[in-house]
Amino acid sequence: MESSEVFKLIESNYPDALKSTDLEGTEQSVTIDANSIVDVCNYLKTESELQFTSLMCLSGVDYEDKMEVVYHLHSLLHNHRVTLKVELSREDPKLPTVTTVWKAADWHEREAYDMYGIVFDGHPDLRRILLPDDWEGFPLRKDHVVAEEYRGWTIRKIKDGFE
Amino acid sequence: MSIIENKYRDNVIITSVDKFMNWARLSSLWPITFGIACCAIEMMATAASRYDQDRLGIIPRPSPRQADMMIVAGTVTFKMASRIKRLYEQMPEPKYVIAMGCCATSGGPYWQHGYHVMKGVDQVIPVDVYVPGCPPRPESLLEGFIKLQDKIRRETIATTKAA
Amino acid sequence: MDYFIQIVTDLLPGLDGLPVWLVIPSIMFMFGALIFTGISIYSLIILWFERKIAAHMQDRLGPMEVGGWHGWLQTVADAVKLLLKEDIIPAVADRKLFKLAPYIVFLAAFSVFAVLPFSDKIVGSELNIGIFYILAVSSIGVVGILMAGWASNNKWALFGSMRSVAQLVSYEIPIGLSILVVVMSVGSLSMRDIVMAQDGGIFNWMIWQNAPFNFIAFLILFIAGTAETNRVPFDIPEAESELVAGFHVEYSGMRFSIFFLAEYANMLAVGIIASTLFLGGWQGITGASSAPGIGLIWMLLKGFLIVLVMIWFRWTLPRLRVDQLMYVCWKVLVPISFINMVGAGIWIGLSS
Amino acid sequence: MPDLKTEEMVVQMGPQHPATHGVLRLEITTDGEIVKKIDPHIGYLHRCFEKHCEVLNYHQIIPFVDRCDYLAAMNNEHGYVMAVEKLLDIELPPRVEYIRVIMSELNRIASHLVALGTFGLDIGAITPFLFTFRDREKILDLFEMTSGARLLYNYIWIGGVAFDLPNGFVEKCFEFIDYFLPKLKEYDDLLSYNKIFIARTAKVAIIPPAVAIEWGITGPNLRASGVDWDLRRDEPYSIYDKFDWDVIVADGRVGVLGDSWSRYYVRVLEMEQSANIVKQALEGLPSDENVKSAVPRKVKTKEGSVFFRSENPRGELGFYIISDGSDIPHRLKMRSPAFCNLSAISDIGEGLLISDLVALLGSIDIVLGEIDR
Amino acid sequence: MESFVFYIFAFMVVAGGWVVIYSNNLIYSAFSLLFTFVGLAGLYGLLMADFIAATQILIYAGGVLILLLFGIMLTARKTSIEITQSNLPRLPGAIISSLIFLLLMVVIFSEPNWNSATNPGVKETVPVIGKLLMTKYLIPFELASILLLAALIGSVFIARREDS
Repeated sequence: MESSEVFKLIESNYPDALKSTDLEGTEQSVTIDANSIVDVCNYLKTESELQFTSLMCLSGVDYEDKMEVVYHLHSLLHNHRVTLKVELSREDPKLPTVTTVWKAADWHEREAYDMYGIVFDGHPDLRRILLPDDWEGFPLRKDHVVAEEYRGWTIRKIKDGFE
Repeated sequence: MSIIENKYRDNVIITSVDKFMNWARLSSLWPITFGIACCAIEMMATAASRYDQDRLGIIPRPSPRQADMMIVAGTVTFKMASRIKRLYEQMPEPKYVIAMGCCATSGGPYWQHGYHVMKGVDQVIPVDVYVPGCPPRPESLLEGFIKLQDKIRRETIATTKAA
Repeated sequence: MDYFIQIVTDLLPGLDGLPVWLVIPSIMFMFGALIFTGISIYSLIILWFERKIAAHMQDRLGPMEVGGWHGWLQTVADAVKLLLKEDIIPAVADRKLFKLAPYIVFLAAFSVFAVLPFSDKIVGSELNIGIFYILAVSSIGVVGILMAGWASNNKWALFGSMRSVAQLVSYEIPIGLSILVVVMSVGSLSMRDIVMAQDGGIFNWMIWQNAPFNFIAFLILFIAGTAETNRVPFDIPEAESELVAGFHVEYSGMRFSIFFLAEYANMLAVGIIASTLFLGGWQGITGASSAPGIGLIWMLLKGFLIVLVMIWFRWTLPRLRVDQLMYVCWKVLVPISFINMVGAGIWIGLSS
Repeated sequence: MPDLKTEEMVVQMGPQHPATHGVLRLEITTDGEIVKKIDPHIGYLHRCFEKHCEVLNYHQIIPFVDRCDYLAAMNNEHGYVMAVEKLLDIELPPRVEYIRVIMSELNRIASHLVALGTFGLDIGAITPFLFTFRDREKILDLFEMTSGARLLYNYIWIGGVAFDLPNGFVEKCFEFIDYFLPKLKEYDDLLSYNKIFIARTAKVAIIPPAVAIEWGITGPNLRASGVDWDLRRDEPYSIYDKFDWDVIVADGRVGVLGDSWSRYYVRVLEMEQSANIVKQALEGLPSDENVKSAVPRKVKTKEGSVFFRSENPRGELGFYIISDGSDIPHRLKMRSPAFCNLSAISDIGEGLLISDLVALLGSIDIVLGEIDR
Repeated sequence: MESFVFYIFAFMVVAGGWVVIYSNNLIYSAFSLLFTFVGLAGLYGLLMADFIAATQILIYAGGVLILLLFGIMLTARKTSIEITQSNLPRLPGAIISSLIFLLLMVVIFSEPNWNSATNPGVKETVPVIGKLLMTKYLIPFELASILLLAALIGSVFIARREDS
């Protein structure tokens, strides 16, 4: 099934959830309201025509003015894929977790939290995954400034005149 | 270093004892099986059939207590640094460290933007031999072993002379 | 022992004047020292052999540099280095037990050699319960291993020692049962009698008698002996990939080398016991020789051969899991050796 | 004695532990030898890959992609380069595609060889490890011939490859295939059908297909669970549809579907298929062409995003690239297969013995560089 | 020389026993039992009871002691090596043990034929023991084995009941 048909199905079933569709660019995607992402995902996974059984990828993205969480879904049975997006505010990025839908989301969401500080409500174990627990800041945010040192060790070691 | 160092002045007997002890130490350097990143694969290749580090009497030991040297094979991150320090402290004297690869030497390709990469393992533990390369070929590592052996050959248990 | 005493008194005629209570213990001590040196030298040689054999099985060369010709001094260098290492006692360990444990393990391995007949004359003590003594003494080592694992205060070490003890205690049973087969056919527990009963060439060796019971007993003894020495495929107490290094994970330097020595001493002991019981002991293929040195050479050769097979195992096979190990012992080896023993008894009863 | 309680014990496995294949740390709660709970801690090798992608241009990223999965650098490069090419719409000369496929498949064999060897090491067999490394060296020789490097190649470029195949490569490669295929029998004899090995791995740490899909497990691990899915066939990229080969799906030959032995043996059979593909690619290799004719001097992408997956030795490697039109990606997310495969371990590993946990870890074949990135 | 060896073994037994009773660390107590057992085996050996000596080591050091240590390690906190014990009921213990001691003394000295014999020399004891066990002491021997079997089955039963 083509992505556009999936988008139509979502639109007919969850008219409030759908915020916008992008059919033009290199990748077709649909933007979903943060509050209804779990419902939409549940629908996409269980609907017999769609059966998006696997969550391929969950990425956090930081645009200077907003945050985004991108879900790439895939159905092994029907061999089709779809891209969902959720837009969040930069100040308070928060959305419900989809770990209840796909267990695979567990570590992906922890990683997004680790790198961007996106909070997934209801995640069973939301803590840093790659960086140490006492690390400060979210390094993949565009405005992140790398600290001078960590636990007394120098992080940046840039000599004069070398950049 | 160990029990008898720095207690005697240099003399003929000490020199021959030195020779014997150093011979034993340099002939049986047991590294701790501890690979971190890409270099670990080349370290394994050095132990494997073609390069066969066993020719020099080098066999890996899994426990730091029974090891003589540590090959820091790969990128040292801040999360890992304290572990490396602890492993180093668990090893019995005399102990040696080979920093294998550019990452362990200076941070390597992650030197500039690696916010979580330690710029050289020598910030945490003293290093005896640096082996450059990304990753170093097994031949380089073998050369590193030989350099370390040369270094051990010059050791003495006599009181260090005023330099 | 008497033979040894005689040699020493012949060599040192002045000893006659000294009181007996001084002379005999010191000669005993000398004999012990001799055995100890022998075990150490043997361990160095067999270690070097093992590394060379392993290397050649794996398309490598093994030690080549140390000492010139094929790295023949490699293991000497290893030993010297281990003795020179810092002796670490972890801060959280139980110091007394931690220090004591390796000695107990080695003591158990070493005291077995007191009764092993290296040849017609070279034997520490000709106990008339020799083989039973070996069974008894070797069980002390278990306590040492448990002590080591506990005192290290390291979880991997504790796991290792628990596994090791369970393994050693279990595998003593098939060993005992398969020894019984030999004891029944000889009618004596004495090592000397057992060897003498196999007089007269290779076809009189115990392994061929009571067919097929003795042969099965030999196989069981060999398998269980491999397990008793913690060798692959039964090396779960020091499973490198699971428990790092098992019960001796916290030991360094000399204490570690004592564990090492004990392991190789145990291997040699198993080899010598198996060849004494089944392969004619110090007797050659054509029968016993009157020259004293020949017996020793035959004995070591046979022991060495069995150790070599153990080494071959190690570099070929994967390792078993802890429950499979118990399964092999209790559900395979013990029933087979029990049936084997009963069968041998009936056979002996019928044929006599 | 129903209320006799046994004490649970927390054991730290790693970061320095022979079975963790690098710097993984597992905090396991055990009851005796039985694992009750696993809490994996990763990130000990977090080398800020995605941050580097946001400051380096598309060409410069290739060496960093190499270093993510250092056992299958060619496959990683191939995947990344194809993702960028999709963004750029580049038409490739056929010879380039053939060379890329040859390299990827050779690297797949090399990677599987390491997986096999280290898995044997985990089970306690030392010699197979040295045998697989011996054969792997022969592949590394081929790579060294072409790219000059043994492990991290920087060979596949956007729009082409760095160098054309050197003289004599084709013959040497055929030679290798002829040498390698009989060796598979040797592994079977030494390890695969060894009684102890089967006892240790068959019916151990079973991953049912539903669980595998739920956790996003891909690659040989998924096929070992009986799911017939291979990107090279089902979403053909590059020129994989031109070759005649089979997707290996486990059949639970000695144990059940999805056990450690299946995961191991799928890799053995996959090596055979890869060798087949290499052979066909060598036979169909188009004659001399300029392999750099399509390499862009400066990568100018249009605005937009692309998500591209390729079949890595460890599973599906995905690259999600968001471009803002400059020569530096705005965001590059790498969906690393081992990351997803490993995330299932706390689910699957519960109730296993410690020895079985080691077998599980070895059989899912993780590379920490890729997990931590 | 024999008395010298005797004193060594006797010292091992007594010192081991002393540590068993007076050590605050339960593990020390258990491990020092090893010395007691080995010393006792040595004493048996001096009495020319070589079979009993070997059995003593095999059963007590290799079996009972290991069981004891396992019991302590598995029931106590595994994560700490300090397991303490207190020896509070000292007075009753002293009374009971002195009573037993007295009883033993009475038995020993009331035995009429208590003569010191000369060293009988090394004799093979195993056939004699075997014959006695199969003839004169057959019933006690069999009873003991049945008792052990019953204990074994009982313990297996108790351990298995947990599952059902």
